[in-house]
Amino acid sequence: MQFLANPARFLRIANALLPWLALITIGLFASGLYYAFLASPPDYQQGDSVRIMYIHVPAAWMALMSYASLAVFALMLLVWKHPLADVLARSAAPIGAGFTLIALVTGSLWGRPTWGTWWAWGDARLTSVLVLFFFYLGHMALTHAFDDATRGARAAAVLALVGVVNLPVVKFSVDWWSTLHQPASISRIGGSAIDPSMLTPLLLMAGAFLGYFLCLLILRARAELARRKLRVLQLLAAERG
Amino acid sequence: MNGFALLLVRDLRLALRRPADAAVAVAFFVVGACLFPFGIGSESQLLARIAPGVLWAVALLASLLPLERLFLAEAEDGALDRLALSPHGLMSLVLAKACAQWLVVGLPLLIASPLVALLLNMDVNGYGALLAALLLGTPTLVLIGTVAAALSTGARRGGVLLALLALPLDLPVLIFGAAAVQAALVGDPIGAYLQVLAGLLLGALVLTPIAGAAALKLALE
Amino acid sequence: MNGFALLLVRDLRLALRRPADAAVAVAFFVVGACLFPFGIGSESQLLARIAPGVLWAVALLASLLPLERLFLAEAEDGALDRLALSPHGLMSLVLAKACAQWLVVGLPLLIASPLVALLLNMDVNGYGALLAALLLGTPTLVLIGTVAAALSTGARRGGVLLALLALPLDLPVLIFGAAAVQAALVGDPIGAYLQVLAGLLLGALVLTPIAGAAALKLALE
Amino acid sequence: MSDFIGESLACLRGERPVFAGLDFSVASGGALLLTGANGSGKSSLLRVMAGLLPPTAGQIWWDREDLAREPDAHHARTAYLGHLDAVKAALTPREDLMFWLRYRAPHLNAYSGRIRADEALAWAGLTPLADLPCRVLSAGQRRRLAIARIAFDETADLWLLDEPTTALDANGALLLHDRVALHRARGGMIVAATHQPLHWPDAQTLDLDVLARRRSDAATRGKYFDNVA
Amino acid sequence: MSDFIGESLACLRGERPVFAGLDFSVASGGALLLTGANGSGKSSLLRVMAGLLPPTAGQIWWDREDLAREPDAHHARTAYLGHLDAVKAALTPREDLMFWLRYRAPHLNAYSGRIRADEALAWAGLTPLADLPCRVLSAGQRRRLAIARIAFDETADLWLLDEPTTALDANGALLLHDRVALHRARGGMIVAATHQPLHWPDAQTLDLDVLARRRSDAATRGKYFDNVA
Ligand code: HEM
Ligand SMILES: Nc1ncnc2c1ncn2[C@@H]1O[C@H](COP(=O)(O)OP(=O)(O)OP(=O)(O)O)[C@@H](O)[C@H]1O
Ligand SMILES: Nc1ncnc2c1ncn2[C@@H]1O[C@H](COP(=O)(O)OP(=O)(O)OP(=O)(O)O)[C@@H](O)[C@H]1O
Ligand SMILES: [Mg+2]
Ligand SMILES: [Mg+2]
Repeated sequence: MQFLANPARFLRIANALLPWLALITIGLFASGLYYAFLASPPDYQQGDSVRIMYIHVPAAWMALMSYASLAVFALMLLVWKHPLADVLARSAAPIGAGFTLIALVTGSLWGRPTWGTWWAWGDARLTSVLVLFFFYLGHMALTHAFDDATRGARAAAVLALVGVVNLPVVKFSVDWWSTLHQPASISRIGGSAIDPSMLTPLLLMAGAFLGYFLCLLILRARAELARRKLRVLQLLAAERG
Repeated sequence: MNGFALLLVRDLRLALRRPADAAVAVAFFVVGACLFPFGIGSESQLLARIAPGVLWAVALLASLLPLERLFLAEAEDGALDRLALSPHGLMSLVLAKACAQWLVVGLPLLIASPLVALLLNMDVNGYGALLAALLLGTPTLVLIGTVAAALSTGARRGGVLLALLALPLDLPVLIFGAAAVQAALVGDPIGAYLQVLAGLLLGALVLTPIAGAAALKLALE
Repeated sequence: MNGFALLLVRDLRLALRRPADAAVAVAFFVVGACLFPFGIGSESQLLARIAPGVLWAVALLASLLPLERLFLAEAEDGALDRLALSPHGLMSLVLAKACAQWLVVGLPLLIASPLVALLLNMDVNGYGALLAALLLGTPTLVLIGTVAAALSTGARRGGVLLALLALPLDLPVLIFGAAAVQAALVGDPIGAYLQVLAGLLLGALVLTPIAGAAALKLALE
Repeated sequence: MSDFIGESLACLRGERPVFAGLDFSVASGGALLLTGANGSGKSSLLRVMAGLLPPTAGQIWWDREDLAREPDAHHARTAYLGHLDAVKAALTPREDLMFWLRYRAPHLNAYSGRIRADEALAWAGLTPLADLPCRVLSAGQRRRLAIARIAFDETADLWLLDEPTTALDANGALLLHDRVALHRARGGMIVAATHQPLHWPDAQTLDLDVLARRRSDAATRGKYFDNVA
Repeated sequence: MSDFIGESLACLRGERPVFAGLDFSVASGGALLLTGANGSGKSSLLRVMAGLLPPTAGQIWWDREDLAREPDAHHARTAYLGHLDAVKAALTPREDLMFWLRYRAPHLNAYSGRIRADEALAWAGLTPLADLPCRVLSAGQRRRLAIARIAFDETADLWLLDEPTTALDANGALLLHDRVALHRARGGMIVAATHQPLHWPDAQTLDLDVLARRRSDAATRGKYFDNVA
């Protein structure tokens, strides 16, 4: 971790990585979408609406994953004072919020045909994901709420760590309370209970989402670093008069 | 440029320097509205019934919260004294502040309101009435809040006092605003309600500068 | 006397020097709850149904309002620096602030809640559960709000940001609190709900000083 | 040639008498220094002179025109520097100056206002910081900004300065000194409260401690009580 | 005999370098005056010394103990006077002093704290105002109150004073002078930022302007830049 502490080195590695990552992501998306919408069977109960799953489930996983990464960045910032943690957290939060929004929208689109309702307020899974979305919003608001950027980053890091309590609630709400939402069938201990013809596109799409997340993260971090450099140059120029 | 325009530009600049600010007021609107379904439970039938009331109540609170520092921030850093010592007078100061506040907070609320209505399961045929009523109602809320902010600046008590002063005055707006949406939902005509809201807005526009300037004068001493 | 007690006494004195403050928070609670009969129309059947949810939602918002200046007032006049430079550490500071806040705002809310329940037509057999749930829930709301206040100290638009940060964390309290009252109204046992509320309170008591102190340290620089 | 005169002014703050029976007069080009111990009423007197705080007794005239009759005209010609600097953290020094200069002088447009602001920034030594947010300014830099607003405001005939050299370094105090001389040469008036010697030529001094002693006379006290009860 | 030493300290504020390569040392009974133009970094250095602002580079030692390791102990022995006075409008000066004296010195009980507070009030000349709310205090009276909290705090070994004579009249400055001498005679240390001459005997002076010139060296600049990009 410490060897990435120098922003210049991080940029070198990230720049080298980015084209390959982008290629892999495009490939995964292409094959995943092909299997998901053309080469996989419709569900015997749900018909074609099951295809929402190939967006919904990876998006939901990524929503959780992004938040976990946000928490790791927060630890890096507060405990290890890693100079890149701030940049990464700032870059990851909006992406995670986007995934959460996708999970919410696709879930609610899916809920209409399967449960007969767009949204159920009493459902623990649904509401805890909404709370997750609020945490992302709070994180973004806090990051930008201070005149001093470093202060915003640290305050947001404290919030990110506090919000971790919500992650297990999202994950296990289906087991702890009776919900409309179905319990884990793929990512559960003791093997998956899903047909391979559905599992393949799902995993491909999950990989594509992950690659997409990493590409965006690198792009945003790169832009943020450039912005910083520009600010320092402006400040130095200002000082020289 | 006259004092009104200069102040408006300055306040907008202060607000827009951080676009996050307006976003945060809207976020409070959305999140605050979600509280009620959480508390009440998920019977969508019930929710839809109370949606207009909840929407208006939360819009009111969201528009109140950021008002607190409208004049207090100017008083605390000494800017209010200097704004008063100018050729422009306190009335244009009050109006400029209210305008900037509506542009920064009221307008985004208006834009976000369909989303909240959706979250609350409101019927689609109420949306038009909702937007019209909010368009007429939110400026009144902001104007009333501006007077309350001026009054509470003198008292240096801030937030809660402001709410207490503004709430009773806001009630008519709330009642007619919610009634307009309710009427639209059941298919009644809403013209009369909108007229009342427009009348309230006009009254607020006339009275706010006078009352606000008088209140600010107290805050100066 | 230790630092905690000294601070508590000072804060209570500051608050009680202006008894209006506590009164005003309660008034917001009452007036805010009254908005609903106005907004919804006073069909007592519907009102009674939504009473627990509305009560909790408004109590939550009322407890949020005065939190904004909890640390901001100290930071703005330079007292926070000096409070930090002491043998006591920031954790006792955070806890003392939260305690004072609960005594000044939470307790009066609790006392006023039967009145609001009455205004909302709530059935009498829910009153006991309401009081018990508020007794366990309001301290948690205040503790969470204290962390949010510490985080938003020095931010622009503190109040709205604070609300945005505290609301999602407050949701479980709201949900279980309202559910407890709802259960009591239909005659179900409420022990499980109260246990969850007590658990949340315990968790908040443990985490608040840590998170709050970390947040305050940032506000010092 | 205008003049600014106060007669038998009294001031109550929060029901406590601060001064009573105070007279002052400043002519065109004149400077009046208010001195006196802490709490003797210098800041209160400045606020009274600005028309921000109504005096409890007595009158103030500007060119024989009673101030209480024409408060707005007096506000337009008075520039006031208080203990606080009124600097907004999010605006840049240039924006701050442009706003205040134009707010006080409606004849300035965006272009001439900007030129004037740049002049003021250069004077205050803030040009290198002109486009940074004001939150980064140090105490003295803020004070310089607050003074620059007044020093480059041509509409103000009367400057009221409350301890202007607070937080200023030696160079800052010199800058102020020069600008004050210029303002007076143009026929402007200045009243300043101060604890530091300011060395302004031909400045009169009004010592509020002397007045305070007078106030504590039994006679004054009796008079004060007469007015109150 | 304790000593307080800083070595090659650097400070960044809002991404801007304020000072770098700064060394200082104060011994028991010593006084260090920070001078320098507006914006040279005096206030920032005081906050670094208080442990309120972590330095970007360098170390600070108290009796050879690294400050970063024991922040709480340092907080307990440091008294800090900033640009702001931290006076609550609703409390009375007596309540204010009793709270702050007891908050810093846990051994004081209500009775001894009150005696100490009365002593401090008499010293500051605030006894007549002791039971009025602080909002009626003038700028100088507030400053006196803020100084009294430190001047009568026996637990503080290190006083950090940011322009302590701001708003004080001549008498107030004298009072401070005496108290500073007493503190030093007891073995206490003082660091003060100032624009006014303070005339403290045997005080060392650290001029930040000299450092600023060093900072603008290309070498320093290059080093700073490496860390950022
Ligand atoms: C707005 C509503 C919805 C939200 C917020 C939501 C949220 C989530 C989340 C967060 C996950 C990941 C959980 C984990 O990793 O364990 C997930 C997984 C899943 N969701 Fe949803 N969901 C919604 C609606 C639906 C609907 C309507 C269906 C289908 C009937 C559905 C089917 C699934 C399936 C099959 C999984 C994968 C479970 C697994 O094996 O891990 N969801 N959802
Ligand atoms: N919070 C901050 N964020 C960014 N920069 C700051 C901040 N505070 C101060 N600075 C900058 O750091 C430099 C040093 O400021 P500091 O307040 O330490 O100066 P000072 O020597 O105390 O000046 P003065 O004599 O005016 O009080 C200044 O140029 C200022 O612009
Ligand atoms: N808002 C107020 N309400 C009541 N009394 C006040 C108020 N402001 C000041 N006073 C009192 O009026 C007296 C004069 O205060 P003022 O601020 O005018 O003094 P000053 O001469 O400016 O003192 P300093 O040199 O300390 O700035 C003081 O004794 C003060 O206690
Ligand atoms: Mg004064
Ligand atoms: Mg300074």
